[in-house]
Amino acid sequence: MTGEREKGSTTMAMQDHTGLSPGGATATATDASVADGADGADVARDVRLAIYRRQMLIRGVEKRAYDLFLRNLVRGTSHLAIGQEAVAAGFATAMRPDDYTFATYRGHHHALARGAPPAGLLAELVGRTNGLMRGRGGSMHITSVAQGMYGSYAIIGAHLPIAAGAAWSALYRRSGQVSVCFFGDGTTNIGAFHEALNLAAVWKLPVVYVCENNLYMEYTNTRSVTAVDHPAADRAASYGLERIVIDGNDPDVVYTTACVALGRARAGGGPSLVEALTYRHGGHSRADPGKYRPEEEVKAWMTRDPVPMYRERLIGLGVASSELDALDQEISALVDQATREASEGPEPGVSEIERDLWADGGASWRR
Amino acid sequence: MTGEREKGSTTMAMQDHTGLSPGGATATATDASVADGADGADVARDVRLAIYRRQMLIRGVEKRAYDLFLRNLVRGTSHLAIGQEAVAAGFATAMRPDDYTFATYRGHHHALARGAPPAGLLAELVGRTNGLMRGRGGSMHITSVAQGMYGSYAIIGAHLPIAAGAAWSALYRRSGQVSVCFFGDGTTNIGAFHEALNLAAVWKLPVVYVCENNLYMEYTNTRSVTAVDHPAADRAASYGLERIVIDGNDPDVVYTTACVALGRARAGGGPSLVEALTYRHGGHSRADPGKYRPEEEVKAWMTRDPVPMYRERLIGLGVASSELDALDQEISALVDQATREASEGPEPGVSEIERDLWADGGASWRR
Amino acid sequence: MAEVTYRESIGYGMAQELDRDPTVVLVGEDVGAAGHVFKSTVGLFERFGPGRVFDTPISEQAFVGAAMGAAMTGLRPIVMLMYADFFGVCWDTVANEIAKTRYMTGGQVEVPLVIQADNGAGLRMGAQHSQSVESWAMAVPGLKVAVPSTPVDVVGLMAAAVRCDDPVLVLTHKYLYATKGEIPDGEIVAELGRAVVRRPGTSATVVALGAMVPEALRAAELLEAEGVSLEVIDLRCLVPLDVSTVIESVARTSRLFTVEENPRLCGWGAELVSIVAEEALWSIDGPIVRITTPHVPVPAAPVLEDAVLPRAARIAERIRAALG
Amino acid sequence: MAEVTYRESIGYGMAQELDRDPTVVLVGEDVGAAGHVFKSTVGLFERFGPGRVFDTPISEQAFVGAAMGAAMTGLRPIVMLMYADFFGVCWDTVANEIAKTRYMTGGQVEVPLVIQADNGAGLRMGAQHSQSVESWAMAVPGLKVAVPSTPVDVVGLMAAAVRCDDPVLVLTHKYLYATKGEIPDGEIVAELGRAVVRRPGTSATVVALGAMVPEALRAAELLEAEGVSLEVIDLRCLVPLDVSTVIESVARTSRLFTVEENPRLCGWGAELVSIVAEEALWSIDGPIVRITTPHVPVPAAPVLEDAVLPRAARIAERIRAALG
Ligand SMILES: Cc1ncc(C[n+]2csc(CCOP(=O)(O)OP(=O)(O)O)c2C)c(N)n1
Ligand SMILES: Cc1ncc(C[n+]2csc(CCOP(=O)(O)OP(=O)(O)O)c2C)c(N)n1
Ligand SMILES: [Mg+2]
Ligand SMILES: [Mg+2]
Repeated sequence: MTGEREKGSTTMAMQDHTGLSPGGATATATDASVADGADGADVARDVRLAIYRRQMLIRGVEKRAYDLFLRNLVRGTSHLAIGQEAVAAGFATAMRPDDYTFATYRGHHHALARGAPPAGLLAELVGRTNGLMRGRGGSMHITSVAQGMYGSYAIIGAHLPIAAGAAWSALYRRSGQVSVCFFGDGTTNIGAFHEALNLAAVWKLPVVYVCENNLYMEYTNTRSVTAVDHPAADRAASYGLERIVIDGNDPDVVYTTACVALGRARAGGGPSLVEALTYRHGGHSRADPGKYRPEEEVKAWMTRDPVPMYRERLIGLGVASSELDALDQEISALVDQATREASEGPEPGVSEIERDLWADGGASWRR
Repeated sequence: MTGEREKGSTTMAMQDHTGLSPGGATATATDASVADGADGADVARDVRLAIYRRQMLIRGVEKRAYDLFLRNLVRGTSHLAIGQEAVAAGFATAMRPDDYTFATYRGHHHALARGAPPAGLLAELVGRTNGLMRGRGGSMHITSVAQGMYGSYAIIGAHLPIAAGAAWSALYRRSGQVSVCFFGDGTTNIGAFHEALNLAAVWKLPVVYVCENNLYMEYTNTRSVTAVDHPAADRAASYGLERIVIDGNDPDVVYTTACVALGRARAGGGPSLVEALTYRHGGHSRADPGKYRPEEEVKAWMTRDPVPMYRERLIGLGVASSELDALDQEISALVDQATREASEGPEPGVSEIERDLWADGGASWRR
Repeated sequence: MAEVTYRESIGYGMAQELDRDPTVVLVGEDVGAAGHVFKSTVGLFERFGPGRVFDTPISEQAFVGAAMGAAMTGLRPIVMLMYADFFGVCWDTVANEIAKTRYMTGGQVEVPLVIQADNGAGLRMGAQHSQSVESWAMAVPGLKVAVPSTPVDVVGLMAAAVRCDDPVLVLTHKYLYATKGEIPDGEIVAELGRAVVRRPGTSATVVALGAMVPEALRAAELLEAEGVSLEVIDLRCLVPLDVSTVIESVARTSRLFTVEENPRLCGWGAELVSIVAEEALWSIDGPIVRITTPHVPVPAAPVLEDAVLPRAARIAERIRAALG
Repeated sequence: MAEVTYRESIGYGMAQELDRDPTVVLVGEDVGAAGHVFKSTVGLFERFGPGRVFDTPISEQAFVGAAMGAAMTGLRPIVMLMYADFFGVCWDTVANEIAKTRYMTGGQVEVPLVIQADNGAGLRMGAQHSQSVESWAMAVPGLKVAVPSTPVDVVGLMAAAVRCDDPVLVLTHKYLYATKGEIPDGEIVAELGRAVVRRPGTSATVVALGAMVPEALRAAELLEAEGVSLEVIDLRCLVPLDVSTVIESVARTSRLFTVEENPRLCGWGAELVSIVAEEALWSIDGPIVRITTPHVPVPAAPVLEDAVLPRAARIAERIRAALG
């Protein structure tokens, strides 16, 4: 195998912008035995702080993104993950720096959790050249290969096979990498879900499929158009997989589940399908007030907001609130700094248009 | 609803070319209670004779089709159902004349079982104007709307949603019709399978999905690329459906299963998914000698050939062999006659090319 | 007479047909109580109820395929696909099944359905939610394609599509959704395959479609001041294609320009230019120029998106240079 | 030097690349022990083993998508899609994902994969197994498209495709599978985007592709007797498109014909004609004529299929009439 083609198969090049030292938590993460009960009881303190930090960072950046909409600086659409931080934080903390993440248009949280630079993310949202994709992709396509964030995909289902392919490549290269693929409850009814799960199972691929079940597709309750109660887990048997439903708002549970699934994948045990129950606090996308949701449901879930819940837990476990306050302030400064960098980025020049369609850097289709 | 649009919703126009009087068997077929045990024990004598006749007709026409290949009169490809007669005969005998059949490129048996004219079928194979589709479609697209044969589809999976749509239409029109959709084991891994089953379940559509599990896709054993042992039945739970695996070479079992599923659909009980185990005697298509199959496997299945097996059963049940002989001869004459008609049909004229692309009868794309 | 937005005209046109013909049903994601992602069906669910308006799972193959099966057996479904980019996930159903079935079955089966999709760019949606895919459909025999540029044409072409016994794609352009237009009282039905001269002129013929029609008209205004008189034709349908209106115009102006939002290669403009180059070459008195999006995906950043799309200034500039 | 059939050349070309580069893998339905439905990979499984040659379930979205993911992360998959019509079931993957990802990600991600498919008509396979879909791909920015007409070009273009860091569709034409050609010893690598003049001539330029190349050459022979000297260009690739070879030829002959198997509307011929009508109009001395399949699905009956496809006699007749 030629070295230059081994994209992402080396951890050297990884630059993590979460502010966490990569590998700190990973030591635990790769030890699958830790998490066998998947009840989150045994998570180490430094892991918990890493998770906390990731959650706070996501919440901070997503709220900032929302402010930028309101100020009409983010055009187009945007799908925030406020309320769904625990899934991203729990998984990313358990992943190896060179593992792959594949996400949907609702993908900011996963990019941030993997360590993608917040300034680059915000700059992408406001369409600047210092955006992660130079302004070319926008909110729905956040990609940051340097941190293993292999993209956000805006057509429902499309990335499930692609994630399987990254896992296939990892297996082929014996790199020990795992591919983790996040998607929504509504996505379980599209054909690509079925095809990808079957292929992953048959080829025993090191891929973890994670359904973030936030109960809704766009404005429709997924249960009303799905034949089973648990859109992902109740289908696991179709692929010879274990049925796994977890509390997606409890980052410790997510983390320990992730450790097991990642460990199994790395050990040659093949794919997993995890259904994580969670909730988005806002509407589907920027324009949506989310009125179709019963008030009680929203209320009930708001009391289970993973961010304050986790803070309480850490304090209960003896972490000083001053330590968390310091972290919060650090993150808040980081978000402000990222916002500044983003808004100071240059608008892309028109020459950008004919760039990077092809490997030669250009976009010519003729000779 | 305007009368002229109620295609296929009336039984008046149905012309059955099986030589059976439509409705004879149907009286039993619509009585779901008959078949509750699905063991075939209670099938009435006239029903059995109808099944026998259908099996013989299919076998006769398919063998003739094979002869026509060998004589190089059928060009292109062709996928025979020799060995799979019981599924078609059992189902068609249980169906109401106005029910819908949707099949794959391996669809001759279903067309014949529903009563499509054998001459029209053979003429289509040899590309004549008296072909069912005027020579336009060929072997893989046999369609005969007059008998409820709503088409044969050559792209894997495509017809499963279409069959759901016919069921949706039947439900909308409150016509009491059921849509029956046949497909292979290999088809269970494509996305359209998953999408159609979920939609059918959610909308409680009167559709019966029948997987003819003949163990192989083209030249690959389906089990080797499928995550579960029973490619259809082991996935029924994903759609909230009952797990049903039957002996697809026992037409009585097929018939009684069909009665239950059709009865459920007509009673508003929604879709069923039936996995019928069967075997094709030949290769996948005309060119394939089927060498990839273990000799023992082929032998074992040949001893379970539904055609002689059923004859034995009928004789065991007291049907005079002379009665069956007479039937056989009648069918054999019918097949000869069909062959003559087919080969005497005119070759299509070039004017056929620009016909029937549009409802106005023509193919013009401009003005 | 009512003034409605282009966005509202979509539901307006559907309501007219749902009202008229009980075999018409409406189906798609969030088309029911939610009133569609673009709010184009607001009120239809309340008016026609769950027996006529069907919400679906995210399963384009399933519901487009189901619409086909329903159309084969007595209904006239209107499918709302949402973003036109989603033709990708059901392209087999559209291109291989819906388009070919009547022909393949020797005319036995008909598929009278309508697929409406939200086509085109301009809303900063990025490469997977901004495509103009009308030429994908035009390249497949068996599909009719309507692309209205005004609210009244949305209503009229929707009616024509629903009443047509062939499958018709109605591609509404989401950049136009906020624009407004008058809709006369009474039943509105247009004819498929009739282009319209939106502005008569003598210097050159400019053929445009969908959201490019207002851009071409603005370009014509810009050039008017310079004494250049553009005839602007709104094609309205790609199949059937109103070749005669274009050729008749070119015979008078002797120059032809197309304004296409689709990426450069193999668009409808290429087809039209080729027809003229075969059938009316001697009418032509100078290079035939297609003004298109460059052959790249649609970028997300506003400045980039604005730069790739043909806009009045670029259109005017290109025509000026060519006539120069 | 070996004489191989076009069918064999597919596996021959793949073997050369599998041999050379361990990151190359082969994937598709029945590509392993079965040697592919068209027997084009016979022997590869035996030679390279199950670690390099992967059989798949019938799940085009899954395995084309997986190939994309693998290409993004260090492999160079060759996907065998089988019939080109099956692009329908994975069109989203091809057109929305594979084609757009490099551009959308600002160049972060590359997708060096090859999709080989069995394209075209002539084998009496009916409408869903006979399509020529090269123009579908040409219309989507981000895909390269090669369409070889000879065994040596199959090998050379396959090699070029595998070595290219962009996604390339290699559309082999199944009507040619039984034809034979010489393959020189040693490594064979062609260049993407180079047309070749297969026969020089002076009366008119005829541009053809894939299975239409031999038909155009036969038509040229037919007309030679009548003193008409056709220059026949084999385009070989649609993207990149070798415009200069065509324009240079037209500058000499002043007449242009295209011979396309695809249905009439929006084919590659329309694109080529439009380019010439803009950039080389003054070279042209008479109507530009596209000879295509009529805009209908491919019918199954031999007499009908033969009648729709451009064959030498029809090509010659049409050119004769046009040159008049
Ligand atoms: C193939 C396709 N169909 C429809 C859409 C439009 N769409 C975008 S997001 C969405 C809802 C997805 O729901 P879910 O999978 O639950 O993810 P969530 O947004 O809740 O995270 C839909 C229908 C799409 N992008 N792609
Ligand atoms: C989308 C698609 N992929 C591949 C094929 C090629 N193909 C035709 S038949 C077949 C095997 C189907 O196997 P199965 O579903 O078991 O049906 P059987 O032929 O055994 O009746 C394949 C792969 C196709 N027609 N469509
Ligand atoms: Mg959701
Ligand atoms: Mg099979």
